[in-house]
Amino acid sequence: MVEGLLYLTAALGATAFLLALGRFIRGPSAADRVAAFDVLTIISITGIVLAALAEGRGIYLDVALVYALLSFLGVITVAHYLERSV
Amino acid sequence: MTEIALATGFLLILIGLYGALTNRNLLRMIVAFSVANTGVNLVLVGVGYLRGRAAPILDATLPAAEAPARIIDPLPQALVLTAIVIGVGTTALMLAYAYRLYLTRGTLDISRLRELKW
Amino acid sequence: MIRRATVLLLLLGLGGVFSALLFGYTPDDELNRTAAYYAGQTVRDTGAANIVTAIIVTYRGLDTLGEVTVLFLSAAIVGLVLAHGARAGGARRRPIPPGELLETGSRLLTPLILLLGVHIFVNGHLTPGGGFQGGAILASATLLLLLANPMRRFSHRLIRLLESLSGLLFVLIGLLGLLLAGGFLDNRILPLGTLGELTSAGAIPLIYSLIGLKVGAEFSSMLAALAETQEP
Amino acid sequence: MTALLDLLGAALLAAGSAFLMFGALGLLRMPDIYNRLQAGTKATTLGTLLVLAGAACLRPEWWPKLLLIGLFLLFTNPLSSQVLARAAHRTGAPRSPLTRIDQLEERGGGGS
Amino acid sequence: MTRKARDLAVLFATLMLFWLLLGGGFAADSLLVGALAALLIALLFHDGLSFFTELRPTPRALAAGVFYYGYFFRELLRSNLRMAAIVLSPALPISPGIVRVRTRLKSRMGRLMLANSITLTPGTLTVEIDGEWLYVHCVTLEPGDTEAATAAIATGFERYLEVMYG
Amino acid sequence: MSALLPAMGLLLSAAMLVAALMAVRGRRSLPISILAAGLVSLLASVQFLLLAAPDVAMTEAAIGSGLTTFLFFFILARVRHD
Repeated sequence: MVEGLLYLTAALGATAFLLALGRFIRGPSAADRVAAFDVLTIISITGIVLAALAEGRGIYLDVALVYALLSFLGVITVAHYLERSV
Repeated sequence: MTEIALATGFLLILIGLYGALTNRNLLRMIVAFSVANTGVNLVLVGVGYLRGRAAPILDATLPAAEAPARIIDPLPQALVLTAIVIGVGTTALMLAYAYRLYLTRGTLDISRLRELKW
Repeated sequence: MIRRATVLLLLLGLGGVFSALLFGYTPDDELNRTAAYYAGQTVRDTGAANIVTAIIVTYRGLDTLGEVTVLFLSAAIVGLVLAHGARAGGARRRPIPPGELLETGSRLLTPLILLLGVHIFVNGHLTPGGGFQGGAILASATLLLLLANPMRRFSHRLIRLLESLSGLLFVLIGLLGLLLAGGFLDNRILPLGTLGELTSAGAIPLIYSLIGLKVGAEFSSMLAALAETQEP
Repeated sequence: MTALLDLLGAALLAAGSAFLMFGALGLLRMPDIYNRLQAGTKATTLGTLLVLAGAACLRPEWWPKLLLIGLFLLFTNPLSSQVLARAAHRTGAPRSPLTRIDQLEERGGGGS
Repeated sequence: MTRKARDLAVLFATLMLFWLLLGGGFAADSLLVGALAALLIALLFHDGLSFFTELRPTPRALAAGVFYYGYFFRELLRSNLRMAAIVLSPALPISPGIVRVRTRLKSRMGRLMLANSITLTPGTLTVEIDGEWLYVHCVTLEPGDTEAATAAIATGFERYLEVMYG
Repeated sequence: MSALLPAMGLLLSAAMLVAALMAVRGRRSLPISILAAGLVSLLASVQFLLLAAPDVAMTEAAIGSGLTTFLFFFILARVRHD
């Protein structure tokens, strides 16, 4: 039961990943791509948590923390760039 | 896993080199280089991976006595860590030079820079 | 056209080599001799739980010194190139106000990001991470401050002081290792402690913290130099 | 007891990634950048929080770090989408033809 | 205690809490290193804010904080269910628009929290904040009287945040 | 759980290749190239984690994906009128 639910989680996460990747590829503007980039980063955090559960190592969570930071800073950087490119 | 990583890494190197050699815009070339750089790192880490083994960090679940039988090769990881840091240094240098070139020549198109033609 | 054909031919050749490597690759079941040495001896030699850290700071410490030097050089050259390349005069655009939300948010988050960076390099011998990652996160805090207020200026003297001081201490600890223990950058100048505690692994946390501060200062100075060049 | 907690954790994980999926679907289907950000931010925040809660149920000893990631996301995620929406509005990102009213436009452009 | 010293102490305490959550534990050495780092950072960023900086130290504010989070999570869940319903329906029933909403909050933290909460709750996203006006993007804007409808966006959270931060 | 990680690895690999192609194709605008390169780096970082190298994963996330992308955008803002 638990195992099955974990597989379901992975499958749903993979679907989410592909959908967000679709938005990243289709665009059309850079802002849309950044939004997709943000969502992809957040989905990757879920991936990291799943990997940590599968391997049973809590130390992987440090990397997830860095990811949360990264998604924020990346979006802010690109927004800053976009605002000045009018 | 190793095979996946190796194949992806090799393909990334090829894609990156293709981009670096066929694009004319300097910034695009640098982007392509950074893609190739990622590919090389992926290949190196992939070579160090052993199936069914854990990360080389000891904790409560991985006591020191069991380490040789249970961890993967730590050496490529240390190497790649260094490579990534140096990679960002070289990228920053390339970018600074590209900016300087843009200021003096007013262009980033390498086909318009005679001295660099090959 | 000829150029493109040459490129494709070159890539095709390279692809051949790569596929030969890929299909000829047989995964090992055992660690090779070097890796087995590191896996078996690290705890006895250095007391560090993170073997990658032990390799970087102690076994290959001299390489890391070189790496930090290369990074320092590249930061210095970036600063130099940009300082001389700064556009003289020119109509400066009206600075766009950064927005209240981002400003408040950056004031809220910067201390936390800095503390995260410190945590990452202080615990480099126990958890993933270390000086380079922690330094990059410190620089990210600088970046956040710069983005929230592009007009902000950082004290170059403070950054340079931090950088040279940590570099100097790093070399000094290395020399102490030569005097008191087995060799340059030997970490056994301090007691090894028990595995898994913060104050263990001899001088490794100290050295990695210094590396972290130095790398953070280097990246920060790089970003500050970039931010000070005028936008067109 | 532990079995029940495990089941709860796994259910939370699945629910969280279902929300992630809805968010990504919204990101793909919505007509303009603002609506995409709406779908993206809300669903990914709740989805990730649920995933973290689920992981905390499966592995209770990890809770401090999971809580930290959750708190961090709770602050950064809406902030980043606000900043991005503002930048998009300033650069005049196209709005969907369905848009009924834009009082920010009426106020007149950028500077505050 | 002056206001500045109080802010510094609050920031330091928040950073220590953060350090403990990061996994330092209560070992003496880790606490010492954490305190040193937190003190340095707090001194270096004296204009740094913390979640608790402008929080009023009264029991009523604390109670409001607890209620605020309860309300917030309920709204977050509701907004997600609504968003899921919109996304899953084939017709995509949206009628978006950007409207402005007045806020009474003055403190910086309160305004940040309000904007964040609005972003995370049903069908709304803060785009710009300018003085006392918030500009909010709504996914489904009801036809008719926008002024009355939009006033409800902020008041739900303001009720608590006003008590917490003022 | 054993099939989970390789499956994730395959998915990541495919996404990385797509993003890499986006990064080097000349027809898209430069910010999009840079973002795509950032995505390659980001996904590589998750891939490193799956290859049991958390140290490298963190370095790649913080330095390779983070700082490099920021540097690119900084320079891009200065050479924009090309």
